[in-house]
Amino acid sequence: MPVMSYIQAITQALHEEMERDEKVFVLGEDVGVRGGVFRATEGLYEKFGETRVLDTPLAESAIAGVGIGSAMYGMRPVAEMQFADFIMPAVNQIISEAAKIRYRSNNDWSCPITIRAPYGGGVHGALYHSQSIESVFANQPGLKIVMPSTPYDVKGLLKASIRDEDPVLFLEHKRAYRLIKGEVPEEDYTVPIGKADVKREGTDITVITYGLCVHFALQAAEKLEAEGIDAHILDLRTVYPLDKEAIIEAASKTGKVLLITEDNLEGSIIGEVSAIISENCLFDLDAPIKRLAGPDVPSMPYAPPLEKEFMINPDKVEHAMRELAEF
Amino acid sequence: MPVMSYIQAITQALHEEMERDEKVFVLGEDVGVRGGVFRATEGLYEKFGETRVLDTPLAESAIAGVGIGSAMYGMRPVAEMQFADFIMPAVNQIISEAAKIRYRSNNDWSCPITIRAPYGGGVHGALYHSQSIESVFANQPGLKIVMPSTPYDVKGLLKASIRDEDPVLFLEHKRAYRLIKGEVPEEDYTVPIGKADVKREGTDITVITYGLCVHFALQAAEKLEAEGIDAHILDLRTVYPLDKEAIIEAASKTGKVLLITEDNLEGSIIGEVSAIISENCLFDLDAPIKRLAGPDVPSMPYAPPLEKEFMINPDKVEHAMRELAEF
Amino acid sequence: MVKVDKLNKVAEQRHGRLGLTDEQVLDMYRTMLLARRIDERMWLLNRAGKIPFVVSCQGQEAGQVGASFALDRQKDFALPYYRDVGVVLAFGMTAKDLMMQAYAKADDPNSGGRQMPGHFGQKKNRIVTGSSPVTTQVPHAVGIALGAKMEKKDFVSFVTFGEGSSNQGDFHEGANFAAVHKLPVIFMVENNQYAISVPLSKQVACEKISDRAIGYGMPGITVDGNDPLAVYEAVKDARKRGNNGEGPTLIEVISYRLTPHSSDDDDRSYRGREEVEEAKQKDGIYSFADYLRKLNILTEEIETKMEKEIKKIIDDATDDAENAAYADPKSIYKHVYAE
Amino acid sequence: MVKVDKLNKVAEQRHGRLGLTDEQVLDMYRTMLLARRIDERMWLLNRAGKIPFVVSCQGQEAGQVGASFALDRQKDFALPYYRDVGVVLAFGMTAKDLMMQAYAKADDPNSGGRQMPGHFGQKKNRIVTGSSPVTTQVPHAVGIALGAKMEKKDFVSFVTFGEGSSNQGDFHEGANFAAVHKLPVIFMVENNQYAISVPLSKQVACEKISDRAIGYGMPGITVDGNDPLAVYEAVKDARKRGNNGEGPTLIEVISYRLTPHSSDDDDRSYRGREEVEEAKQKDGIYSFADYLRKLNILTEEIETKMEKEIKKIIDDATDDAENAAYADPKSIYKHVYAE
Ligand SMILES: Cc1ncc(C[n+]2csc(CCOP(=O)(O)OP(=O)(O)O)c2C)c(N)n1
Ligand SMILES: Cc1ncc(C[n+]2csc(CCOP(=O)(O)OP(=O)(O)O)c2C)c(N)n1
Ligand SMILES: [Mg+2]
Ligand SMILES: [Mg+2]
Repeated sequence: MPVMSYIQAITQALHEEMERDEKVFVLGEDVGVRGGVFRATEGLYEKFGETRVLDTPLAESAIAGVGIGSAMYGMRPVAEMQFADFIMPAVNQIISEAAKIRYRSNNDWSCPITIRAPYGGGVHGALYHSQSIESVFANQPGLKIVMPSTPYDVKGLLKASIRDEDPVLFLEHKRAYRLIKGEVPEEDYTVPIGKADVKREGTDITVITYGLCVHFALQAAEKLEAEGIDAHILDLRTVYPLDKEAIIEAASKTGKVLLITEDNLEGSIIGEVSAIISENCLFDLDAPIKRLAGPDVPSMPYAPPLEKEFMINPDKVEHAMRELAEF
Repeated sequence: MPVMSYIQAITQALHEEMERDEKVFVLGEDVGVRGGVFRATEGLYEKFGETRVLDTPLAESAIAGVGIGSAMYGMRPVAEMQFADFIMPAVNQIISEAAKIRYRSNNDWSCPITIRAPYGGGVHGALYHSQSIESVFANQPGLKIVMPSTPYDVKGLLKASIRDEDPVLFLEHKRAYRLIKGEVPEEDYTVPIGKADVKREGTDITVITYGLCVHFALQAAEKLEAEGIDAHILDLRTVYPLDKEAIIEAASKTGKVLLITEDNLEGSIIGEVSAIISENCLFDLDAPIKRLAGPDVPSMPYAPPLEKEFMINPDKVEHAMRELAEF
Repeated sequence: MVKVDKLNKVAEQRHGRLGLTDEQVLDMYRTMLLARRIDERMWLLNRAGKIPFVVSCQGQEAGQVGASFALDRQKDFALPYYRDVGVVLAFGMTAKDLMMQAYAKADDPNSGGRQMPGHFGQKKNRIVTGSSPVTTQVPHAVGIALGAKMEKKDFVSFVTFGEGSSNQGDFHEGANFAAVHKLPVIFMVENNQYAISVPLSKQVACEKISDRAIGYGMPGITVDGNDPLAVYEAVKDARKRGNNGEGPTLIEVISYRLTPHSSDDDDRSYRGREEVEEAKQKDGIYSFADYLRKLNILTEEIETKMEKEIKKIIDDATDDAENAAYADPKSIYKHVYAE
Repeated sequence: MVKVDKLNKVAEQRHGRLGLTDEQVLDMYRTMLLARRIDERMWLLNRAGKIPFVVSCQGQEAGQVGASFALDRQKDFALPYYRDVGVVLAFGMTAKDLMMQAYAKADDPNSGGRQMPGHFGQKKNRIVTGSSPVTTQVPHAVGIALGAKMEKKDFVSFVTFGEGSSNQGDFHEGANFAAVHKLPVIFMVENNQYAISVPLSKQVACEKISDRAIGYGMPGITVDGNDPLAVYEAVKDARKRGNNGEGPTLIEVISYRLTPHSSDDDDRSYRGREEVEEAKQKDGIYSFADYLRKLNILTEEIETKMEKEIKKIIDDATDDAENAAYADPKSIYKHVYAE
């Protein structure tokens, strides 16, 4: 299988979906001639032309709203928010509109839009180019939120999102773009939205996380193996709605659970994961449900030592995993 | 002590704060001559004139954003969102701006704004006049979210919010406006933001909730008392940042915890409450942490029987409390 | 006789010149009247405690119907706002549909009783589902027009909203997007002078809402909303431009909100009765009836019959809706996602 | 000699007529040049791997400085956007402050190293803290002007943003609010023809961004951003109107972004070199220098001295910043709320 980077998997998925279905199109700021500020849409403009790869005015509510309108009409828009931090002006369109169109019309209308946005820190992007924004949207029935960690999942989930009959917020970890590489099959495939994935089987402790932190946990698990600590790692992949069965199964398996997010701790989606566990398998637990997250400060600062203090990294993860194992 | 309604406590708090400090002013849609669509600002226009009681154009991002600018300058704006559901166009101003101004400027600037919004269901308001919107904002360090349940708390917390040096989202349960009455002292007082309050002492089960559901729980507790079930009821009052100590204390006290919110279950703020409990006092628990919430559908429908199916009510609460006590 | 004939000719030139037959203008009038009578009935039902909520079209029917008749109602997409009873009737919604909505019954085609009255949507008639937060439909209309452009279809999308709502960011962003991409959208502002209690002078400082068009590089026009033919003409022109690839148009239609904002409002606290009475004198339904009467298109006989028919339709619709079932409470768990 | 004198007089009338002394225009030039030289140094430092990021003012200094000098820099509030090095220097920020910011050191007055370069804020100079999401500062400026009106103070608030950013809803909502309430705000669009890679023609379809003013009922004017005196005059007029209770003004300043969008951008993929070269010929710094030279206000001697002084200031600032400390990592937990 060919090996490619996380961002290449995105570009390829877009390319193939646009070839497969001419209702699929891309819109956003600088997605055309420039191929996106991260180059996620590179080559699409040249291949599919400016009617299917639209450079929009600088207006996120319109990017979402026009996308939503086109989706109601029957197109398959893939809207790009240049940075997830800049999705905020589009919240009304996403929460009040996209998420509620099917429900409010009693299934008469629907809104199959995919909204892509690069999120996450560790790129010296400071407060407004580093945020995790999923929790703003992770309480909106009608919406799905996908946050893949590997190129394989990226490609399969992006295709599934584009083909999905409902709105999907597809969040890409921007630090993973070029850092994370992996095997991706040549043939067409999708990965089901709503299903978590065991990224490592283990028996001593359970780590539940998503995005870049999956890789931190996998690295830490390698190290801890030498110490005789065998970690079970569940990658949520879809953070809304959560895969309850998979969470309960993973938590029950070892009885010791560590939840990790790069987001600020309080109100992050791992609170919900914790609640699911203690509602459903409390008596299987041998230790308090531990959480590792960013601190409760607005977002990570720019200065490198300050950013480092904020960001989750393999060392912090390893430390937390060892502590839990030793509980 | 005089008895007044929940909404009268709001009007009185606004009135007194405007009298106390001439930097305090009110802005929003129809807050002037009309006195607000719910009459929360009744009489203020007549008393303080149109420069301090501003009818704004129909534009929530500007209501928030202009308020924020005036707060940075040194005023004490109290901005009204006509319905909490319509706060969505202002999310960017609230999350990207208000919440981050102090932090991003390293304490050079600050933003003492209060944003009031009526939320909650049970008023035949359908999808867009019934929502609980706190979870959209309950992951934003720099912001505080207050959701009082009684006229006493309303008045004391609204005054505290206006006097607070940081942005406060003040959410008022619109069904409580005229339904809930209570004693309110004549003299000036505040209630501290960030502190939960035990609304009933008990020994058998702990109920943690906020807003209108506090009253449902109190009613149910009365009934259950006859059956020998003694409920401890904690009113969160501030849902962000949460009062961890009070939560841990209340949960530990009985070892059986029921969390209630009117919001959709998944991703609601009670998930965080649950996570705090199982992180800090898991071994004090005698039962799984139970949650009672609205179903995971976009919001409550308009037709009365459908709305009823969605809404939390005293019966549902009583049932859940009994079930937990019997665990 | 000669005199009448002459008058007839002079007057006829107005709708005839616009390419409208006598039958069509009578149909326009009937649709306006139906909208008004339904609305009036809603208030009665509300005051009788039968339905919890009404939000009115009264005073805006002429503009709504004039505009709709200028569209291709077999092709074009309508994105109405909550007052557009005239638009949705013209696009094929029935009195019964509207009563089902008012009573929030399962057979409400808009939402099956999930949404409040005035939240229209009916796919078979290309009436696009709407919500409560104002102006969100503006970018949707642009997106639908983008679909037309991408798929090389010759429909336009027609979106309406109040003048107060034209101050929302979504109006600006949507209008600009449509203009840059030259999309076939007709933006129609129904300027009824109030946003709930806020008069026009506290909403905007511009002379005309249509003055905003130049800032997007599109034509802007202001027309009398009590004159359905003037609105018809403006929308017809705009539709032609849209179809020709010349992009969007902003049309401001001046009217007056004859009722309180909704059944929950009391407008006496913020506007004088004289002002309302004065506006009632200019009611487009009456002046259009006059026009048709002068042309002998609307005879006494036709009028009586029309009123009777409309009454019967509304009576039947009301009965049907009153006797219809609510949706099953358990149905609230349905249609969150595709099933 | 006579010839020179004549030229001198004719030319002098320009700034003299505007009430500017020779000293003041020289100060304007010095500020423009300082902004440019700082920016150039930033790029060198970036390419040398010393600082991670630059976002440039190059091509916009003339407009920025011309505007700032028309304000009362002891009273007025500035809400600059990320390119406004010229504005913040004029308002009292120093080269050292800017270097501290570029190096993200604890002594950065804007944010103590928390924010990226170009995110200005310094309360003592009434430079209001800004963020990355564009255009959010527009309603803030309106709110500050509301403060002026409520407290009967005679300052104005001055806010800038790119032409691309004028397509955000916050521009529309803020402008309309200011106009309705007749607030002393100066909205200055720095139209540099690009929003990252998107050329003006794909951002808007209007002829001038200032055409948007009429839709808010405020004056709108377009001026040459390479001519600091023209911008000075426009802002001076706008300030007078604001102070007189006549409300806000929209000023569009036409310039060209001479550098790529930022140090992370490569503009060769979306615009030709000839276009950039052509724009460089019109650089306002050079033409203003010419003007001052012709008037003998800028002599060779002054120029040499000025460049030398500026170089020294920047060298020192760079050294200071390079040797300064980062904030304590544990400081990230501070200032979330008032302490
Ligand atoms: C975003 C948003 N804010 C507030 C409201 C509450 N609201 C409903 S209608 C209305 C006034 C609308 O005025 P206008 O646009 O002029 O329409 P009209 O009702 O006059 O036809 C307001 C403030 C809303 N529905 N949506
Ligand atoms: C809300 C938001 N969306 C996207 C961005 C990313 N972004 C930064 S600058 C920029 C272009 C701005 O163009 P313009 O307003 O013309 O200013 P210029 O950079 O040309 O001076 C974009 C898209 C942002 N900062 N904020
Ligand atoms: Mg109106
Ligand atoms: Mg630009």
